Amino acid sequence: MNVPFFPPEASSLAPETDHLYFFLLGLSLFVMVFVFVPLTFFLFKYRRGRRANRAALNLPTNRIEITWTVIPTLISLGIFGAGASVYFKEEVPPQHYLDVNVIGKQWMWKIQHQEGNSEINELHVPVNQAIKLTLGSEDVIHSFFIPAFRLKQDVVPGRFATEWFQPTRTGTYRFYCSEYCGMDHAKMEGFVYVMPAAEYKQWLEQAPPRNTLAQSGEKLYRILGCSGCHDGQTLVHAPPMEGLYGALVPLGDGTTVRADETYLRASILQPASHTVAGYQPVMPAYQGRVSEEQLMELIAYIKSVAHSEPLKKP
Amino acid sequence: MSDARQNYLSAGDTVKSWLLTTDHKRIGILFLLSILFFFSIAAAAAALMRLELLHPQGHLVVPDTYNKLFTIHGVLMVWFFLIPSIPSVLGNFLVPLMIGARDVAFPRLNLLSWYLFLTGGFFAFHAVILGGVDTGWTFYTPYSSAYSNSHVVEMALGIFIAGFGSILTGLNFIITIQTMRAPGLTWFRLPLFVWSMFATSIILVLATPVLAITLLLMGVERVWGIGLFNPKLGGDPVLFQHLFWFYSHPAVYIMILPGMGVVSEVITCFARKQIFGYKFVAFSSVAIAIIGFLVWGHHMFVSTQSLYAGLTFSLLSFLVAIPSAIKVFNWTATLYRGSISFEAPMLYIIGFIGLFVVGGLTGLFLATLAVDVHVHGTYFVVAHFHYIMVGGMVTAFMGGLHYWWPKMTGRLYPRRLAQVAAIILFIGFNLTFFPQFILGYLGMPRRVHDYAPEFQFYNVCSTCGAAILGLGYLLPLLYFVWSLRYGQKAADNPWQATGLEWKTTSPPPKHNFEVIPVVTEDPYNYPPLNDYGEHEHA
Amino acid sequence: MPEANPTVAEQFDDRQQQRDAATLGMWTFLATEVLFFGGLFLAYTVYRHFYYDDFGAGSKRTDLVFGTTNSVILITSSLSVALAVRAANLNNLKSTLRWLVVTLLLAASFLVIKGFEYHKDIASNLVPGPNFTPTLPLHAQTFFWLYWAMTGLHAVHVMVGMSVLTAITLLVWRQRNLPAKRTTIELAGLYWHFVDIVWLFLYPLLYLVNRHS
Amino acid sequence: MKAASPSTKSLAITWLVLVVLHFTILGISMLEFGGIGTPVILTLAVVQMILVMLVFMELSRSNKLVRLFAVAGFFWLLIQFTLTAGDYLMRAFH
Repeated sequence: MNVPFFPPEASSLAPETDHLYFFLLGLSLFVMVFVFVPLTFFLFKYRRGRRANRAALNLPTNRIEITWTVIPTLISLGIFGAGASVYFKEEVPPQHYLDVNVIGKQWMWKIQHQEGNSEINELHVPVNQAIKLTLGSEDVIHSFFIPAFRLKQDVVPGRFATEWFQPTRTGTYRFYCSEYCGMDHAKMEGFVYVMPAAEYKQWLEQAPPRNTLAQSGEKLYRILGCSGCHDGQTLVHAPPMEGLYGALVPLGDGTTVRADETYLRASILQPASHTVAGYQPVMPAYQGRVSEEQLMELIAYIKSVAHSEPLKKP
Repeated sequence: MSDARQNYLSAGDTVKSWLLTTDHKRIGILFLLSILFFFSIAAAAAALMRLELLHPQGHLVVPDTYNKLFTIHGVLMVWFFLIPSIPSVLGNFLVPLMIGARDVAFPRLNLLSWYLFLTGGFFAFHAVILGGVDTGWTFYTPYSSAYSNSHVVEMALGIFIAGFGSILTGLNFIITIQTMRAPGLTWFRLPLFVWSMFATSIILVLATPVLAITLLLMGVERVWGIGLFNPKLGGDPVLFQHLFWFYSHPAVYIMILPGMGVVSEVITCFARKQIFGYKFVAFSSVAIAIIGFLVWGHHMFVSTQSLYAGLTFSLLSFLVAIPSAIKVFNWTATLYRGSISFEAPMLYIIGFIGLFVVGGLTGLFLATLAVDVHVHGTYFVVAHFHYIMVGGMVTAFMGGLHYWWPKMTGRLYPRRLAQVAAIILFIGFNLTFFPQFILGYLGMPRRVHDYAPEFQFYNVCSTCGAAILGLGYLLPLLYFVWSLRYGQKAADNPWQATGLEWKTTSPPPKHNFEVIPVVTEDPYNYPPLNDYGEHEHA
Repeated sequence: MPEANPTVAEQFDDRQQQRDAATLGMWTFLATEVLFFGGLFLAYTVYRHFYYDDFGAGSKRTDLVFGTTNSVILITSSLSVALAVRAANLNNLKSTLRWLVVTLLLAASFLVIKGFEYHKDIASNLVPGPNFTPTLPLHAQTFFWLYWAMTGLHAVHVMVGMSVLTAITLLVWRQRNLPAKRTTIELAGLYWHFVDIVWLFLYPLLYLVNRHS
Repeated sequence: MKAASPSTKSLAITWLVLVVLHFTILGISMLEFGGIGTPVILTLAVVQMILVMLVFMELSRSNKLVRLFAVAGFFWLLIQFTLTAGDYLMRAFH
């Protein structure tokens, strides 16, 4: 029976969190020594009935108090800084990364790769490659937690959450839902399979899906009727999707906003509150008519046409 | 017996005289009995949870039942045991005695607090009987307001009513301490227990209303489907978390501050010495009460709360740890050149200091952003707050009960047995909760009824510890009840402690003092000690 | 045992200490009420930030005439209760009773107008839910949830205030011992002024959200 | 405590000022003021509140302690608003 004492370090940032953890452990041991040693010594030395010099001393109370206020404050600021710097690294993904979508719904995780492969409660990723997860929830708050990567991110319904990691060791690691979400909250777990790049590619082709995420997004783009207005040839005056993702979009109320996932999501679900400058708010709201999965597929399609030219008007 | 000789217990023993009493001492006793009832249910729920977690697959109870068990354990422990325990039992009994008053400022309001607590308790207990609640004591939306099909509204109503009870208790204490101190009893001559009760009352009065409106909105959203916290109707679940934690973090200081007050009283008595740095200990209580309102965001570091809000709350959370550290250092320094005896209350207080230091330090881990991202929502958090709640608050409550039991009941409990019970509790506690730190960093999430097989060793240790802990709590219950009838009669001041409550008889008369005492000297002014730790009769 | 003065509860030393304690107690209770309503105002602020245009559209549907008259009524009732407290302090029984009755009448008329307003709102189906009027944007429902929650909670506080004031008026009228009731009247006055202050903020936030555009 | 209680005249004047402020608020909101209408309206509402507290609730006549208790509630409300608003406003930058 192997009794683990410490979780495996399998991501690029795991060692940094562990360094902080060990520093805090060391600090705690120091503080406990600083408190418990004199405590036990006094309890032993000044036991009632034991001979000891008990003459009252008027110690410089104020100076003592100031020292053991200032020193812990300074130490705390130091730890805060260290914790914050690692937290920043966890928030900002590196330049190029692999996009993977994760949808939490009551009591299972559905994972969609850009190449179209989708899996339930399993995540296959190549080693030494930064992966950025875009997380959505269909119902309640879940939380995607991979202990081996020291990473957790709540998945709040109604918005996208993102987290990134770069696995550094191949192997199988558990992931959990760590925010209570109902009856089978404990069942909502699975495994991350970190594989060498070649093996990962081979896994992708092993059961090739009919079409990639962007392609299924395009199919949806037609079925839901988006193409009816947003395609170049139609008469209805609607902003084209080509070249949209990542660009700066001027809005009707004079502000400009970058077209990232959050903007795309908001303008699909509630277009009235995000009309683009120079257009009429005629687009119907898709709130409640589009699931998180479909939303991610549409956004994958919009991303895929980010660099192509819009078709000219007839 | 003349009215003066008759103590508050023997002054009228009809049920009516107890149920309609406005005597703060009797209301304290009534609160003690009622929180015992809720403690036993919540403890039973905890026992079942620990049994379920003995085996990785956990087949003792169905998942749904387990979810209801940890919710019952959480709700009943937080709102029907921890929050009322020291303020409503020891606070009610002792604050008027300690400040030389005949009763609290609004005695009828004090009785109303107990009835509000009982009514709230009835609704909560009724919700439990009907089938319990499966949302956890945090009631996170949209699960609690749109997806759970358990008795959320009735439980929320119970907490809502009991919450008003604790608001009124807080209000009563603020006004009593503010306006009814005995002549000569200036703020800096007040016992530190009264300082900590004043700070706790500030939090009780200013935080609990926010809980009331949060539960009200959650209940209304559940019944009429308003969209305040449900994203499908344009609401924001994180707003519920802001409102909930704005109350719930100060609430954890409502739980620990009174415990710190008890520690200051007991440690000075059994070290026979003035406390070290009286003003700093007194002001650190108030500092905790105020800074405690600024830090709630550290519960939400991974909840899509903005990055900069996370930074602000992390910084402020470190600052709130400083006053607690000051208190611990001052208690340790108080023992220097004292004359220490290891009576049962002192054993509990030494246990408190040991466990509270560990609890406080692990709080620093959780305040560090990067570490919290890993350990949030795991057993590390469970271990942290149990070290503070059980290791700190409940141990201090037991210490306080043992310290003031002769004053409250006029009886002494068996000395040796009480010392043994304290040690058993300390061992059982550590065996239960220390393994959970390791489980937490390994990544075992909380609120799950089954877990990965490799975590079984730690869970089995934890369950064994829980068994010892359960035994540890039964022992005091037995010998306290035993002492009511067979205990040795207690003198007015069995521990030769300073403080106005020791100047009346044990148990005190109905109106506390024949003549309101005039206070002339500082608190804890024990006479100087000779080389053998006995008081020199200067 | 100091001789028990009838109007001083036995745990107080003298009248002044009892009066100070009562006033402080009421102000502490009002602080809890401030935080109790504060939660609602926080929710209002957050959702107004998110859905400003929908709030504007929703606010235009509220009835300005009812709202404005109700504000004037509440401000006047605040005046009349202040006059009642003043008369009580001057031990003038008749004018205390008169002003208390005026306050009650004003409070009653506030509730009556509120009733008509609610009836009109329900008639033009401004109640969020399935049959919410389609002419308003989606998030006007959040505005109207807040509208019903805030004005509803405020109306409950008005009713509580009215019942307390009615009880006091009857007690003073029957027992005619004004000095003993002075503190109670003062506390009821403080509570009533708080109810008026809440309305002073509710009015602009609910009725006047960008009315001009 | 200064005079026993406020004179009828000062109460009446305060009432008048409150009503005038009330209709000013109404007026501001009806006229086209662009974005700055709301903060002005809110400040006027705060002025109304302070007036009611000082005169009607006799805060101007009560001792420092009562004033402290009167203001304390708003201070804590301020804590709640600033830190929560801080979170919502900061969500745009990351």
